[in-house]
Amino acid sequence: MIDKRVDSVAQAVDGIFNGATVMIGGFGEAGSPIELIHALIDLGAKDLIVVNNNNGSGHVGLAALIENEQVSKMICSFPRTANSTVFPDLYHRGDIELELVPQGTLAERIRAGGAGIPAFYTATAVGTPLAEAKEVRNFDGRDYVLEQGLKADFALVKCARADRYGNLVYNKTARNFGPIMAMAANTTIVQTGAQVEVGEIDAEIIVTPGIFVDRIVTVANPVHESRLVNDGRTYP
Amino acid sequence: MIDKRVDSVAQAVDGIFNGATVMIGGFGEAGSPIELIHALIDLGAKDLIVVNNNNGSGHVGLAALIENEQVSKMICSFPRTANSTVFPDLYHRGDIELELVPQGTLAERIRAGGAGIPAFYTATAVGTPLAEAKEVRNFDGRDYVLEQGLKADFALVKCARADRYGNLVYNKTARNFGPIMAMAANTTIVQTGAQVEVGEIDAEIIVTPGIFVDRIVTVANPVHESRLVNDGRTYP
Amino acid sequence: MSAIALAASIGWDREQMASRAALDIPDGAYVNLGIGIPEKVAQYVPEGREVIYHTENGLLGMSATLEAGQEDPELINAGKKQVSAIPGAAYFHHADSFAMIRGGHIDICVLGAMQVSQTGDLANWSTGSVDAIPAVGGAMDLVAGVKTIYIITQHCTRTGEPKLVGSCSFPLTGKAVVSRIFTDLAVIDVTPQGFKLVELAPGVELDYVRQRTGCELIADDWQ
Amino acid sequence: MSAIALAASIGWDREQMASRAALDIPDGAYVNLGIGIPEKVAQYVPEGREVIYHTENGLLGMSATLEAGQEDPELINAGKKQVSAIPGAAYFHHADSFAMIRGGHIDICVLGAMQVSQTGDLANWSTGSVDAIPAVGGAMDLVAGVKTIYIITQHCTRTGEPKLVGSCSFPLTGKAVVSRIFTDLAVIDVTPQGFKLVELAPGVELDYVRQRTGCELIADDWQ
Repeated sequence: MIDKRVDSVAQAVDGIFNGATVMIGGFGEAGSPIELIHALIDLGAKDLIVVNNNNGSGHVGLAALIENEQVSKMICSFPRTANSTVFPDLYHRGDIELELVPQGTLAERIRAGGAGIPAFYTATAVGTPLAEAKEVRNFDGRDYVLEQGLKADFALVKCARADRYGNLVYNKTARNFGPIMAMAANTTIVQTGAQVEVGEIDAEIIVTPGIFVDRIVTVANPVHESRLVNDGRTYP
Repeated sequence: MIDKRVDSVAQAVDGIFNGATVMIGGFGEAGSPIELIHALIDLGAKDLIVVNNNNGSGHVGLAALIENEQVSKMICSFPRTANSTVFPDLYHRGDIELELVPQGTLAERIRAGGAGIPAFYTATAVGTPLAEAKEVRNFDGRDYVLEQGLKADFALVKCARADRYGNLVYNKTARNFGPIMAMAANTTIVQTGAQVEVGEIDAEIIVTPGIFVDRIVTVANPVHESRLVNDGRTYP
Repeated sequence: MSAIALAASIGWDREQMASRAALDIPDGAYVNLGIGIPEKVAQYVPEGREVIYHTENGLLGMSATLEAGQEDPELINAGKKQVSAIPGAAYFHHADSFAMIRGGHIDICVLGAMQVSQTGDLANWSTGSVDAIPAVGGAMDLVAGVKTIYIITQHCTRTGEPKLVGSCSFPLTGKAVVSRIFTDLAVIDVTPQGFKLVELAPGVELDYVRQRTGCELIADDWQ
Repeated sequence: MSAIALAASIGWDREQMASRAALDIPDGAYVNLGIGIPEKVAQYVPEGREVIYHTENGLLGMSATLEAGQEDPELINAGKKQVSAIPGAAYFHHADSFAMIRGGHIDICVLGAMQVSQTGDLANWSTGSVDAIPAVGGAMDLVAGVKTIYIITQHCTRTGEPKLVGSCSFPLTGKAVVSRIFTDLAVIDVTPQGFKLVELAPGVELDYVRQRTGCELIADDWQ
């Protein structure tokens, strides 16, 4: 029987190893799997390469993971957010590496990684510093830069509802990077707001089919990062 | 006001010009926009380059379009179907060109065309006759072949429900090439089984957002190709 | 009173700049609005037009109108502000969202600028300072993928430096991407010949604009 | 009575070949089944296992069981036969479907073959005849993208030619892609050393298989 459910966030993140590449869903706080990130802080895995559009805010979630010095490198498009001080401090000290990727290129690289495309060409960043040292090639009179697919050892993703097969649906703009990160990771770990029976989610509306999901844990009332930040909360 | 609805299939296909590249949705009969194809036969545009996974069957739909000598070239993965005699006859006479593309490469080329990716690498077909004369490149120890994005002047797509913005949902495996062809064409023409009010299709379940759609015509009771073929029907 | 001090009190204010840009967005357009003044454009859609707003974090049919009690921290725009969705909106994932951008499906994008060159180069993501943490977001994807790029910006920086220049000194966001610029002083097109004046803000003189532009400004109809 | 005529009456029949292959598909596997005998594998899932079938035309959770009155010409498999969907199934478009294949997400694919070489090359789409209309479908994508490729095939062609060969004379579908072959006579692995016997069908002698194999067959455990 296929049953990808686990009982706790600790079980969900079990096995994330030192040096792993971890994709973390979310655009700002929307879709941020904050309970899974906190479980990863508890686990203590170090030297992580983290892929996320941003770099967290305040002293909870992704910012707390960075602050706890578990991240050696961030791959992201916008490492500047309101209330973000953790990353800048480490970055200026030279204690964390940054690979800056345009947001659409980041999304497409993740999608390519998940779809078995090792590399593709895009017009984004041509003629800018972010295309320096990259191969540029002309197709039909326009220049494009070669970008490589991006895969991960683990993905941490937040969704709204899931069944035991791992079929997922999301909530509004919390969908963002979740579906493509689920495709691009060897082990995709999902926190869901609710579990439903197999068959309860209409086959026509499933956003992430279960084939892309490995572990599911229910977090019925996830915290909101912005509220934690406003309350001055920290983790651990 | 945005209103992409037109009153007839004739209006829907209006402007398809001689020599146009036309993507036609469907995998076999599932998703085949047969009423739009028949309207294209009535329109009479010639020298079309048609992109479809197959090549139709019997003497209706895509097979009838080919039989009517409106197609100069087919781009497809499987030009052999039960009850398919029209294409083989023309092909053996040298009256139609064939570009044979592996099915997944065809899908990805269409998706790339719609997503602004001029070219990508894939492992499909490496070491086979279909990769001959194509660039092969090694990434991380494995060979991949360079494939180019595919765009079209027009796409003919069949869906289940649509609103005036052009938001679409499909029926089961009739979805197949519809969403990606809608992305890859300059003008996307859709026949829908039913029209609904804007807002009636939940924003979470829309498969093709209206941005990819230009014209919508309602065909409330579309014919099924297999039934027409069984009945020995022809078009025109 | 210096010319620079005057600048704050003449020409269009931020709302007027947004409203002027909105005039150039046709009925039925699919539009992406950058953070800052561009966001305000949505408030000034002329009567009788229907415009669909795209936000690159996965929503087509964004509305800035937010009814009390309807807020959801998971329904936000690219600036991470809470927004709402119109009837007929659609959600999608990030790769699909940028396929809309990169594939040329978005008609118009309105962005802010640090510098625009007379060849349409845009710099709006980095000063190139070694101290600053570089952050690019979706700006490079937008300028590379959207058919028409509009810029809304103050004509000069706070210290009086021209933002419309012969060539950008800041790192580029994209080369030859800008079509039209809406400043507090004027509407200016990027043409093969360089910057070309389209319209002056009420009460603003051509020479006043020229003095504040870092290179030639073609204004044949005004001479 | 010639050996070739005998071939029809000894070894496994089509159902038994499918059922033998099904034994090697583990619980929880995501599996794509080719057209023909491979389709039958779905009927022989051993007790206690749950296997999810993918059909490349856009469905995960396919079932061959078709209840009267539930048929829909728009719910078909890759062979364009009407099928049904299990509870927990999901529909998706063609690019997403082949992302599952190309991205290595499908665990096992079971295909038919015209020829398999001792290095695991597969030919199953074209005889290379100049008269034939070439048709490839998803076969090349499947062999390039799926982690484990199983083949179910008669050991020899109808005219008695071996299908397991030193090197394929027909145009390839993929190079070094086949893991295991289920024939009417035996189960055979492709190993770095070449074909290796795993199991003989009941009543079939090793020499009988060797005579019908176009190259060396390693069978150390049988000697």
